[in-house]
Amino acid sequence: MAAPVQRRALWAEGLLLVAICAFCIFPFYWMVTTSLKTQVVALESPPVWVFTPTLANYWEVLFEDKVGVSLINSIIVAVCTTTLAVVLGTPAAYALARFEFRGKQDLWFWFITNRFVSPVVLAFPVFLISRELGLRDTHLALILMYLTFTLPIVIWICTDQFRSIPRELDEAALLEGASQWRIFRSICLPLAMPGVAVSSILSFIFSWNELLFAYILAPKAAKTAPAMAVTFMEGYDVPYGKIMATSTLIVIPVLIFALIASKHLVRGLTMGAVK
Amino acid sequence: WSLEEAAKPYAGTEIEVLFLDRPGYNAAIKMLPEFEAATGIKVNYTTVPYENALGEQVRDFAAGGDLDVALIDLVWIGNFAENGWLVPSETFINNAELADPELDMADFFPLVLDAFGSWNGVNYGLPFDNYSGLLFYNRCMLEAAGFDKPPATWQEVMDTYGPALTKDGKYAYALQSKRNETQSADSFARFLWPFGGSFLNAEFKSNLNSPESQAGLQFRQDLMKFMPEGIVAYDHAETVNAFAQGDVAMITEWSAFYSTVVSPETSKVADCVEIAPEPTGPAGRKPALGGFSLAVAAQADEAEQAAGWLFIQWVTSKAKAGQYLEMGGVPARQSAYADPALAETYKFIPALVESWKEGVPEFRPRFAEWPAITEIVQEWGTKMMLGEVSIDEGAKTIGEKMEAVLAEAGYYDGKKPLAQ
Amino acid sequence: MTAHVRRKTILAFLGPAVAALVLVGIAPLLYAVWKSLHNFNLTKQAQTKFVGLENYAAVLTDPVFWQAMGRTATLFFISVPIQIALGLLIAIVLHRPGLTVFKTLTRLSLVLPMATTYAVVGLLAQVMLNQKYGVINQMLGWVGIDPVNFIGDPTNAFIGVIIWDIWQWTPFVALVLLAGLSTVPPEIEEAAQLETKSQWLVLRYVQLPFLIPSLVAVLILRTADTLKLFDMPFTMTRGGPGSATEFIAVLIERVGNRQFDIGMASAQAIIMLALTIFLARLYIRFFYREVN
Amino acid sequence: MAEVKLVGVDKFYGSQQALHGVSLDIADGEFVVFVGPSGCGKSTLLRSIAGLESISGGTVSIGGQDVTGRAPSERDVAMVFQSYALYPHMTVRENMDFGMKINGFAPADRERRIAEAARVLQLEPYLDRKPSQLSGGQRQRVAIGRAIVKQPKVFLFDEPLSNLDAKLRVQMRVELEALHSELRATMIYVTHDQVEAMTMADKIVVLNAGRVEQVGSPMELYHHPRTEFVAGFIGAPSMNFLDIRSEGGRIACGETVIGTAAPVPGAVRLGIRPEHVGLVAAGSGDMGGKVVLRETLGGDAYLYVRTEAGQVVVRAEGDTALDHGAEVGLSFPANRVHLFGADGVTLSSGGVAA
Amino acid sequence: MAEVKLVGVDKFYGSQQALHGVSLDIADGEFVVFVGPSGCGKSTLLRSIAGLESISGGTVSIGGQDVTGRAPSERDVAMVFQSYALYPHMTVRENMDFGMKINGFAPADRERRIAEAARVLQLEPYLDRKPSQLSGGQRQRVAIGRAIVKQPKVFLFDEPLSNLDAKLRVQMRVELEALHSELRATMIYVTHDQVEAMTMADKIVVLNAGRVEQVGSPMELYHHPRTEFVAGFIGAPSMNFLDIRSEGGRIACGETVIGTAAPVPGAVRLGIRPEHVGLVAAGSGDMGGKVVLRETLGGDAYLYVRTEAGQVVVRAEGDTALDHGAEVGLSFPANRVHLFGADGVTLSSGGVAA
Ligand SMILES: Nc1ncnc2c1ncn2[C@@H]1O[C@H](COP(=O)(O)OP(=O)(O)OP(=O)(O)O)[C@@H](O)[C@H]1O
Ligand SMILES: Nc1ncnc2c1ncn2[C@@H]1O[C@H](COP(=O)(O)OP(=O)(O)OP(=O)(O)O)[C@@H](O)[C@H]1O
Ligand SMILES: [Mg+2]
Ligand SMILES: [Mg+2]
Repeated sequence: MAAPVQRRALWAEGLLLVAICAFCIFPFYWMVTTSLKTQVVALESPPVWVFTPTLANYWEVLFEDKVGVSLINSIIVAVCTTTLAVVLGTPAAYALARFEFRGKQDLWFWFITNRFVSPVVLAFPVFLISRELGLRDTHLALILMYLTFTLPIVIWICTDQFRSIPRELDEAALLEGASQWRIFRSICLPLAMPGVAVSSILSFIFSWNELLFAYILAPKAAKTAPAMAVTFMEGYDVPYGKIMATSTLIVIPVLIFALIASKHLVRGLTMGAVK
Repeated sequence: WSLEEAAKPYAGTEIEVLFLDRPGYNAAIKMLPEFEAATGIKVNYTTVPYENALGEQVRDFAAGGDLDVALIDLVWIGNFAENGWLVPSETFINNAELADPELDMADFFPLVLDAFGSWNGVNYGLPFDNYSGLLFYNRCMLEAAGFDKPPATWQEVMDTYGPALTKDGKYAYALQSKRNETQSADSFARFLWPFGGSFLNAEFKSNLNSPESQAGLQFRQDLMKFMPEGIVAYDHAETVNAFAQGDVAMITEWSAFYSTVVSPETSKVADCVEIAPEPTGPAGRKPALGGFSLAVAAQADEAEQAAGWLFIQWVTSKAKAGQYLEMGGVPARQSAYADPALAETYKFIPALVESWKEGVPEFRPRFAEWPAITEIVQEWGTKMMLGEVSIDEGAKTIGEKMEAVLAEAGYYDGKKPLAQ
Repeated sequence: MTAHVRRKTILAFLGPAVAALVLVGIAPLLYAVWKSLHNFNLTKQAQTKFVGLENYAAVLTDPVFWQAMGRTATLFFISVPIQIALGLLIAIVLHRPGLTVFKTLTRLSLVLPMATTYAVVGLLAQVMLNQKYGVINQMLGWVGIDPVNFIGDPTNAFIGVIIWDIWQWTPFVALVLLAGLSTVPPEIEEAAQLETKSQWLVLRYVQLPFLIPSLVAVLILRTADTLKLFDMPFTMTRGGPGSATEFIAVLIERVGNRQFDIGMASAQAIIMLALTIFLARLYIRFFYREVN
Repeated sequence: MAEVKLVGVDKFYGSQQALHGVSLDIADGEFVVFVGPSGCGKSTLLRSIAGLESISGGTVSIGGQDVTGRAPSERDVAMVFQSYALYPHMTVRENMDFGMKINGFAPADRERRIAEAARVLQLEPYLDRKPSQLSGGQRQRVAIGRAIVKQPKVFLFDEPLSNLDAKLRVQMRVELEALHSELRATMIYVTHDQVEAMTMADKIVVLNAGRVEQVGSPMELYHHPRTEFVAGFIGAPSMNFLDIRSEGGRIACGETVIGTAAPVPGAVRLGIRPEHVGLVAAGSGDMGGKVVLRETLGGDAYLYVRTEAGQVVVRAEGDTALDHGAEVGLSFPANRVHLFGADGVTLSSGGVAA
Repeated sequence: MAEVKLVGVDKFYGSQQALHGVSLDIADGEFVVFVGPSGCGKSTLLRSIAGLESISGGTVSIGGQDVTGRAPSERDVAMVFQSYALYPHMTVRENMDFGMKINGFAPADRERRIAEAARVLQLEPYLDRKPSQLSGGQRQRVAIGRAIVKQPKVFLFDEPLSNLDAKLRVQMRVELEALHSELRATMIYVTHDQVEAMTMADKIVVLNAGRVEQVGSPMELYHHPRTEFVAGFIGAPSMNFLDIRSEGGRIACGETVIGTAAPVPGAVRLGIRPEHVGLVAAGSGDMGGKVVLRETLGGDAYLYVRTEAGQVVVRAEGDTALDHGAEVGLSFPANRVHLFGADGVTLSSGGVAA
């Protein structure tokens, strides 16, 4: 396309790209470097760019402050809820994309609506219910609650993906004697992978980063990493190095997960089939 | 009586307790293994941010959760007690199997015991993590400006220390005023009492528009010219840091920050730090009073209650007070400070002891409505400082809202005694 | 195709998801609705009583609620257009051919802000915006601007929240729009290129109509998230200074979790939910007419 | 035993009727082609046979059994789609294997059938490729292979060659014919392409607006179209149609009286194919005209001749000297002339009353 | 003044070269058709002229001006895409108007041009419809209309008819030809379709693997292909090729000595088109064979004759009596025979040395 790719235009574009990258990365960079500073260096005014890095903060949060445990909690919760959302959400998305039945639009909308419900609304009732059921401070309570926002995302994105798969593939399989379930599992699901991947990343990110449910429902044993990060903030001194070290530790798994799946990121985000 | 004996029936009992990330708790955590080894009782502590501690406990109690030992801020005691969430300490003191003969309630600073642990004359909790407001000052800066001693009165701060120390990007004073409990407890109340003001009058109506209260609040407003810009965003951490970085000459902060400002790891001015009691106002010193007691939760079962009491009794005991102090905690035991040599190591001790003699327990009202009222004070107190409302108007608004809360609670129609 | 799908099959596909959401979504919501009809304060459970719609009346006449709503709306109307504009710019740049490696890197870096824990963003904001030791003020200093008191000044704090909201969500918007751009058939873009050199005209007249579904998705998500915005302002400013950054979710959290007035908080939250659903319906109705 | 029988098949989409009482008999082993203009219902009819559309009325029987209510998989048919509908994430082998696997065929049997199909279709080298790594023609063969391994009673093809380029189309056409003679299965084939229809079909079904217009062998349709529609549809370029008047024992076309064609009562239109119009010297023949355009295709040329009765296309030798502007005479051999009534029904073809 | 001149155009995709030094001269008002097998670079070449692809080497001039570095919109060309690329959200009128509007034409002028184009293309009734409400043929005309209103120097068409059905294709082809004679603009047209290429082109460019194989009028290419590739590509069905040996003054094909063809040194292959093979009684002619398949298309039939030198396709009358199994004799008229060397270059065509 665009034949006369003039040098100057390319330069401008390159500069713009660098600016975008810098915009995105700089705060992250600052977070990581702050995590390598001692408290005195971190609070230096004006801020210092060159300093002797120390891993002490990491050491401290990982081995003294149970951040390691909370990271594991976070991983358990995020992985389980994402898996559950995909397992429950993709068949529903397939049904919404492929079957005709009354009230389909409303059902779709209802699914999506759950994404709008603020945790502030649900947190307390859920707190009481989970106590009744003995689920308080368990991973399960969080996993279930996180479905309120992961399931809509999966359904939203995947419905769209399923719609973009030619119906003829379904029909071909139907003629071969495949059941609907089989068609879904063997034909459509593999082809909807970009959507599944993206909705998984987003589900993972959203549930990984969730704070409100986490601190109300999982105060101790199941405490997740973000809840852990804000714990430090409320000490009488604010240990920025520790907070940023924790933050870095929190962000890294998401990042790895997101980067792995980023190939699908764009293809899967065509959230266009809203009707 | 021995701890081991008393604990025998409860070996293996686990008790749940809430801690904060503060020096006093870290000290207790270091002491825990000794207790656990002696008793076989397991203490499961959860560290939460102060901001969440109240909510955490309220939800736990409301839902009949598993907390066995309550952590009570001075302002929560009324709330907790009125809801019947706590077990009066009488229950245990009268139980010879559990009560340590050495308990010696009289050894606690009476003001502290009363303020942190008691409600309506009934004692529930034993003071554990105790603070008093102190004046931390940077001797080097003061000397450089020609002062050889800290200010004794707020008026001096305003008239001489302020102008002399505020220059070259340095400030004379910083008052933590962030919009949370800091605003109401550390900032707002700090300038009410020394000037003769108070939140409520005898009829439980707002006293904020009394001339004394107004004078105090106005004084705070005027003093802002000697404080760093954006003081309303300063929480304890920012304030302490400003002092530790040498940008501010004086702060009025909790005793608990002592270790922070004198440690070279966290402070550039460690060698210059000196401590004095807070300056006095027209109505006297009336320093800020704060701290936490530990009490046994009513929702715990019998074994947990007993084990909880044993822990509370042990960790606040006379015998452990010295060790607690050494590890960074601040005990409320008078006996702990008897040794004059201690004042050499812990410069804050004289000021602390002095302020605990002059404090007001109702520095902040301690009744069940405080959580609602503090939110009002936080909002309008910061608005006042920001100049969004005048002192007079702000005080009036707080007063009205506060009275509405109290009316709702039934103080005005005689349903409730006017207790603090 | 539609011929042989039995009800049982449909049910089997949809049932689990519906059941799960009813369980975790609807049940607590109904409980919240029920509580919103009560005077219910956790610390005063003895005084709990049924009050009908009184809480709703109180909320709807409470200036604090409306101020928070107003603030939230202000945030939305300032930051979302900026996010969309910047996102679109980024999407367009990434959509253009050439500099492939560079663009892949950029796309990867877009994931960073999205993936950063929201609560952490608030903390990071505190560190970076601090008047004294904040790096942003240092950088402003390099270009000769005096240090700005971001956290302590009401207006600046609000601006701070906007900046960070933009930082965090622009990449997401950009990725959604990029996906939307990829749905424009290449020939159609080329047909337009034969008519004009101007990127802007191509965008305005040819690409934009294809982007409408993506834009609606962005609007819906951003509306929901703005109304839910809690973690970041909470950790950054706690709603302060004053009430400068007390957005609606921060307010509700304060009423529910700090004043323990669950009845009132539930009423507020339900009003907010109704509003969100109304807005989402509106977007879908209004914008989708244009496409079909 | 794999005959297909449709009786009075109706199909409604909402209130729109796509098929109007279609009845058809297709014998075992026959190669039947459905043709008709776009939207006439060819695909709908094919899909109704497959069971992919539920019909609104009538019955479908396959191999003597009424399958009207049965699911597609229970009808023992295989379908090749226009877009092939290969499973993109499976290799060629897996594509062919899928149906057998889910129907629980024995592995040895599956392997044997795949090997056999791959041999017939010359797909052996590609068995482990994914469809995206194949050319159009190869994909097409995989789609056929997927159908073959099922060994169905009936093969259904919906425009299977339309995505291929001209050369490949010819090649695939020949392969399909060979396949048909090898398998001797019943095949139903939908196409837009004249050449395909004419060369492959045992029987052509011409559809028009959801109705069967005519059923017959290609030559039957070519020589004896039952309606003007069929006459115009079969043959390329299409038949020339001229408005005529049948007056007192003579046929008049415009001002000219055409002697050759015997008058038939009620005839209002005369049809003659370009390849049947005789080119004679100007002034002689049945009609005169002027060449307005010559299209040369190499071996043949088409002359567009303007006559007073309208434009007539005439096929000539590729090296004809006649060109734009030449005056020519046209002759209409009586045995090549078709006459149609006002209702579009053929009255006579090649001088023989229909 | 709208001549198009390409000099040594190269195009690389990564390391793969899609165009190899293509040079072409296209005169003002000429109708040029690009043909060639799939993937040979037709589209790439067309898009390079439009400026939609930046070329890696060489120059493109339009109307005497070097436009190599210019943006597509500055080249004054209009393109009709295979998929039409109509703006789906605009009405027909808006589609046509778009280019003029954004280029700031006066409203009156715009209206006039649209009206004119709509008249020429008979689109008046559809001006306010969206593309989705139009049939394929109508969409195609809108795409052309969008090109016309621009009044460009050069029209570019990339397989514009390939999505239409056969009937519509013929119709649109004629319309395009009429348009060309009316506008007299330079038109460059890519197609897969033999008939289109032969009938529409003033000049055909045969591309093969990114290189120009031959440029010439349709008849030149038909009668005098410069290479075996062109000979095989032009004409449908394709030319028959037979391996020969040129031995001591005789041409031998298999075991048979073919007398008619004069031997040419170096010739290794003989080509003759199906329409030029003579059918004679068995035993006579140049070669004998047996009919293995008859494909009847109505007016014509193609006989597939198996000979000892390979299969030869022969065109016969549609009503020929010869069928499967018949023994026939084939004659190769000397003036229709082409001979090719080992390198694929034509040595003689119709007895005339190339
Ligand atoms: N799902 C559908 N809903 C409504 N109408 C339909 C549907 N499918 C087809 N039709 C209509 O039914 C008629 C027959 O369509 P069908 O697809 O069978 O035509 P066709 O002969 O295959 O055409 P083509 O040659 O274009 O493929 C058309 O008028 C079409 O518009
Ligand atoms: N964007 C591209 N990237 C890499 N290779 C390409 C690209 N576009 C085309 N090619 C290659 O360039 C060659 C020429 O392609 P082009 O599309 O011009 O062929 P074509 O003659 O138009 O074929 P068709 O008849 O199938 O349309 C092909 O080998 C093709 O694979
Ligand atoms: Mg069809
Ligand atoms: Mg092409």
